[in-house]
Amino acid sequence: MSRNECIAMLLAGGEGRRLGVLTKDLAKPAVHFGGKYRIIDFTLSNCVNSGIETVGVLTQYQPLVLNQYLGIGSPWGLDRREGGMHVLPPYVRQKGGVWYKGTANAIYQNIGFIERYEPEYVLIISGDHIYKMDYSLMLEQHKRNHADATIAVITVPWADASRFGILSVDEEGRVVEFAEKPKQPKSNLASMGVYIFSWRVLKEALIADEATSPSSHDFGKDIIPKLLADQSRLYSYRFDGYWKDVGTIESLWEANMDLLEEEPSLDLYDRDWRIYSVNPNRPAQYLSPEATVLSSMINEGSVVEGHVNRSVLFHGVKVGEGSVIEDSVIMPGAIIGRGAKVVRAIVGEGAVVGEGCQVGSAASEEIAVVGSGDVVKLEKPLEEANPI
Amino acid sequence: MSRNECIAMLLAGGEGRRLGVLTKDLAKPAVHFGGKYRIIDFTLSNCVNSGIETVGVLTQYQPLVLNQYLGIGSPWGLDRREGGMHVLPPYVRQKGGVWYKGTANAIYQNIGFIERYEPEYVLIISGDHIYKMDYSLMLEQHKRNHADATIAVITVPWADASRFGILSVDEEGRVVEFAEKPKQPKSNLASMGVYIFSWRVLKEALIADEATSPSSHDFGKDIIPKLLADQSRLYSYRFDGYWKDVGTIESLWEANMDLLEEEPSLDLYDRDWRIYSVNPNRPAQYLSPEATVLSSMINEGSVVEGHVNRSVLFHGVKVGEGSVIEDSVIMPGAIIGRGAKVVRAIVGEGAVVGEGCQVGSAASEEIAVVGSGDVVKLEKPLEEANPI
Amino acid sequence: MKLPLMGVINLIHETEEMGSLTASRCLATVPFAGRYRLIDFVLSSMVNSGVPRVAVFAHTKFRSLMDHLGSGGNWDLHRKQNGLFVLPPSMEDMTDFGKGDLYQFYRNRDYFARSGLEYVVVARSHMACNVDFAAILDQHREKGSDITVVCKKWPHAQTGLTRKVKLDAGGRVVEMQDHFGRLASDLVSMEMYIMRKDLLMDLVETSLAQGKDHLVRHAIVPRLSELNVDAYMHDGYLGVVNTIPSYYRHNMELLNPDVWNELFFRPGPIFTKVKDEPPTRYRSGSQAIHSLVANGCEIEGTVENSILFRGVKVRKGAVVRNSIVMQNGIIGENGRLENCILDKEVEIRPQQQLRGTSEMPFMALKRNVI
Amino acid sequence: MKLPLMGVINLIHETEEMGSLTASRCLATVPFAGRYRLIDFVLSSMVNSGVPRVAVFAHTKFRSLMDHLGSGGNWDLHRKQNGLFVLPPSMEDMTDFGKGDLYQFYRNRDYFARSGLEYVVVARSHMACNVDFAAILDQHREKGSDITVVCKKWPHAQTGLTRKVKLDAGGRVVEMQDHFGRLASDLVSMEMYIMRKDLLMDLVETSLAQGKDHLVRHAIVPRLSELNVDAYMHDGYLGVVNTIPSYYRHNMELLNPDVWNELFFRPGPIFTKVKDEPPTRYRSGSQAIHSLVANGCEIEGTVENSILFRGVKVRKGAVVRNSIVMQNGIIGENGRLENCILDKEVEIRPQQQLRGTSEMPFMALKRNVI
Repeated sequence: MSRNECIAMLLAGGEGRRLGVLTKDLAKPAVHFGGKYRIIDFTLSNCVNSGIETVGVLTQYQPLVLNQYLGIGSPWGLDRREGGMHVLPPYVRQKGGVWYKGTANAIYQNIGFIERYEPEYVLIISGDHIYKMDYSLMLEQHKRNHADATIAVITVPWADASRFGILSVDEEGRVVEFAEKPKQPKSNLASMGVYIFSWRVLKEALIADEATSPSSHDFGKDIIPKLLADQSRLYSYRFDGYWKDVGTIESLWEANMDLLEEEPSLDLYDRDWRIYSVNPNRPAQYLSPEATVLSSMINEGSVVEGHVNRSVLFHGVKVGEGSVIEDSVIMPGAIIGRGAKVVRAIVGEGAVVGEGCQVGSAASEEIAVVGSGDVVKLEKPLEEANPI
Repeated sequence: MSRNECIAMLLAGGEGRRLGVLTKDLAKPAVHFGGKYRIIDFTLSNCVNSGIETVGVLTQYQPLVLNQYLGIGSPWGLDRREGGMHVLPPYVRQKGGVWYKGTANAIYQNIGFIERYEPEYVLIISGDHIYKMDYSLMLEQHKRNHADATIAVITVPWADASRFGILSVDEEGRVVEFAEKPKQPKSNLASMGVYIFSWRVLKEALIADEATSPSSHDFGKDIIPKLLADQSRLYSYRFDGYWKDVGTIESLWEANMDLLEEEPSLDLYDRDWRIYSVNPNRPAQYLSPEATVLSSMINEGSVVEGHVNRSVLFHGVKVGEGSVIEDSVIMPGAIIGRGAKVVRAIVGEGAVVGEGCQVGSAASEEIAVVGSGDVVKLEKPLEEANPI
Repeated sequence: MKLPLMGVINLIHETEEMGSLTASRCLATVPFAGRYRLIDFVLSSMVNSGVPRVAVFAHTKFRSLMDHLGSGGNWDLHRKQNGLFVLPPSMEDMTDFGKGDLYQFYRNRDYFARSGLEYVVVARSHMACNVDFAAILDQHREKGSDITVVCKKWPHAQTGLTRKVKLDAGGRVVEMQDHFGRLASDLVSMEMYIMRKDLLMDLVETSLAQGKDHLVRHAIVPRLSELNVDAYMHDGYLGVVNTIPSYYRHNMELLNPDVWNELFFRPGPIFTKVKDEPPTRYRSGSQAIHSLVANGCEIEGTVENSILFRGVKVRKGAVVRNSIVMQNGIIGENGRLENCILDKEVEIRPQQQLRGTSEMPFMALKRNVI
Repeated sequence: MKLPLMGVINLIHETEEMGSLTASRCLATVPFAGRYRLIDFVLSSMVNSGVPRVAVFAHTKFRSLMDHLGSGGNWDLHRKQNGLFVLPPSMEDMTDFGKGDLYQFYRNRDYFARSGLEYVVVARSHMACNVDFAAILDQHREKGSDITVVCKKWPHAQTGLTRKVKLDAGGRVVEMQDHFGRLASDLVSMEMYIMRKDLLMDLVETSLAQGKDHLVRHAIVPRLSELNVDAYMHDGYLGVVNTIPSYYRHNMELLNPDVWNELFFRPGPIFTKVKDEPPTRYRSGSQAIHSLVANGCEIEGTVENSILFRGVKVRKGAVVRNSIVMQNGIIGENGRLENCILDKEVEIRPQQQLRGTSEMPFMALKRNVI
């Protein structure tokens, strides 16, 4: 195996419970986003665009769709002869099988994989977040600081701070305090869950943590506090771009809507930092003579015969005549029947909203959700309900 | 997903305990064989050559090397847009994770995968066996018989029969009795662990078996006896080619030696039934002016400066000056030092037999084994022990 | 299912009047329908039908072809056995370029001999259609034909150049004439010919020995009375794309959703080289109707009855009507296009107005700024 | 590590006297060393050094080249960005074939412009060597050279055709002559030229404008006094393979294990197109010494001082000595070869005896039965 200065370990085992029906048969990193992508495309593309071409993807929950999606990494250019992308599910050893017990334990169980590449640094990221980030700049700073670990941080509104891991740093950016979801946050610098470790330090910490009981074997709850207690050189790396944890229906919807702003802070059209994805093989989208489309994003293979406003349509979506879609996200292959109305909603992959049905409403606080493959229909078909 | 008449499910979770140090970090299907191959190459190549291009590979034990080896199936031409090869490790569902409990349970847990392809027939095979077989002929017979299940059988010596699943069949080949490892075998027709099921029948049987307690959830122990008891149409399919379960050191060694016969019954040189494999990128093998090579197979990138007789050398093996290798199998990258002697032995991947050392002997019953990466050396270096 | 049929997509003797669209590319790689190249249709049809081995007889200007096809992975033709083979003329002999297609078959006789497949279909790249070769081969075998020609009823006056065909009552081809011929018939050849491999090689060698070098004109047409040449009637959509009016017309026909569905999905999907483009973005103020729009576009203006390829930008106030805009075209603010075809990477300056007719659209050359 | 360097493997103006070995293939794809093609060496060197983008300027007889290179996956050059590009001459203009390499650079100026890489190395396919371009680029930048020429000390009379080079005390190139020149020097050019991309494009345009069309002869040699052209000394093995004696000699040199190790492993491994061949089988009675043997061979006879390519069969009693046998050759029972080069798929009949000399080996044409 060749020597790699820095390799990435991508945690993709998340179940994404709060995404409900959207993650029933799907790991969270495989959830659709942005008209074409799955969430994990962003971190994988970040790796490639940052020049990191060895990526271990740790899977555990419902990995079937995710595995098939990832393949050997060709869509991201990660099908390399050496390095490249490797999917790392939990497995059975001579002493028996052990599921991943926490984020740190997942990495611990794959120390053997990491050591094959003899890296100096290991980047730990999660497949749950939407952002574009050049990890090579973070690595440069890590090296300049002679840091043991560098944690990417972002400024969050004070009101939200208690939902995050919060760091206090000195004027040089060195971490002086870390609190996981503090009730009284002392700072509004939140950890993005993006870490660069010097491998020597991380390996020691993982081995020590594994021997510790009780431990939740988690980076935020165990590894970082322990390193801090040991006076290790922990630094923060400030990131000021777009970053979003799309862990809830609300935030998934919001992140999609963010793309529709006049000047979205997450630019998908930047040719120098492409987000790679598995490309569905579909014809160009068709807009009928009656269609209207405003402030929206639409992907290949869709057919629009109705009215679409401030919405994101994935590939292969059908929007029937006279239907109205507003402030909504319509996932791949979903069908919106004639005269249907979808407002402030997420319609899952392959779902059907029957003729004349209404999903969601502008007045509602909540985002309506139609689960993947679900069918919404009127008690009576439209023809009978509203005879022409 | 497209419709497939027959898809294959390949059981590759075997630990191969009896292969000892050779399967320490390796699933049995990933064990090296025949100078170039890994055991699983044979079943994968059989599938492709039989026209079966959708293969689920069920992994569980130490799958890291196996996963990396399999990739997305390109070496076997199984990287297809639809179907192709899919690695299926156990995973965590909403109700928690379950390891595969037996061969039948492994298939049961992947009913969802199978149903995506809507197959009429499912071929169940194991990645532990060395043989070349055209499954399409077996499928034809299965269809002609309107069978519920067809079991490939091979005639074994009566003395060995009690080590196998033994079938008694009537004159039409229909199975009338099945006994797993019977003490008093009634026949010498042994099951090869190659089954074709009509999927409808198998699915029912799997669901019924899953609900049965106690059950070892195994094809040979549970599914086949149950179907037989239910008067299902079980037929045998006679195979008379080479077939070997390389489950022990002895049989692995033997199977390699079988390749060196004047007319080996397993022909690796048949261009119409190629055995595909991941090709190591190494230069042509080099034989020095002092080398002698007789009745042996040698792979790319090896350097032979000693004497090789009735042996199989994998890629990148170095055979030092004056050394002797007889009746042995030398796995990839192993180094045999100057003046060393290796007789009736298997030398594992990357192992080193130091200068002047001896491994194995012609007189010994047992096959000597040097574990992968192990180093055998003299107490004192050869120069000191035998000053020139 | 794998068919015992190998495909040849023959780019030699392409009849075309495509003007600047084929100035730097061969007919096979003319962009079509928003994200495809012409060759995608016959190639995808072959793949979907189970044709396991496809040769492309490249002729001239095939760099774009090599770039587009790569190793065939996008069509699932990167295979251990069989797969895709691009066979250019041999460069050592310049006179090869002037020679007919039969020479190319002859030069590649090893290629044909090596394959164990029993039948060959020789096709062309400029038929926009979605064809099931399995059904054609079935008819060929059932009827015991020597050669089967895929034909299409074509009752209207058409814009593309096609060979006309006349059948007898039993569906046998009794006459076939080039597009400039005077044969009165409402049936045209889709230039797909199925026959046994040994018959093809026999025709190749016999005809060359007689000093003839053109497969259809010299080897098939003169043998219509001697061989059983039968027609297979294609039901689905057909676009014959080898003139500028036919290019324009058949693009525009895709704005009929029935045609769109038929051409792109039935019997199978059409594959092409994938590109990593984001979805298309419609901004506030955009007005896009009755159009086909590929990925990666940004629409701020008005688009009507038009085909936009990948990455096209229509700026504020711009109007694109009855036009075809290829990859990465930019229509500047308040620009106005009517009946135009813009080749790749054309930039239209703000306020600029361009207008052609549907018979003779305004043609803009690749990478021009107008 | 990715270098800011793009590679060009230039197959235009190949100087070669390879006889039948290049009758149906270009020099770049002449089989070498048991399982490689000549181009593998420079291509693998580029890949191992971190050159992310490689163009091959194909010229004539490049079908074997396309087949060998495919989409570049075997060299890890199937990439989303950059990767491998085979650029043939444009077929629309036959006169292109007669034009110099500077025209090809000019025609492909877009290709160069599109890449953000700062430096270009222009190399050839016939140097059997294993080179670290990162070290060469380092020297180029440290010395502030305009052009760096990779050179090799070459004290003996040699069999290949090389350009000779003379340096001043500081390592600057002061003279360079074609192989037929009379310059007395023990230094030869390995035909690898590194320079900034903008300097290359400048040389291309300036020279073409002056009516010159040959990169080394017309653009570099006349500017030796005006530009800083420095030599980089290559320490490792070099085989210059462009004549039959040099082909024979450099194959045979690989029977020296030091050369074998140096060429194939240092600094990186040499990649080639993979084939699914089983290991080689030595039967009882075989006698094989001092030879290089590729996979898939079956040896029943005697092999000495020879190079066997993949799938060669040496039958009982046959003797192969001081010979090179390419892919799938068959030496019948009791056949005898001495100082022979058999092209691919040659069959030697039983009892047949063939013999050449090391200066002029017996050459057997592809697919012959002798």
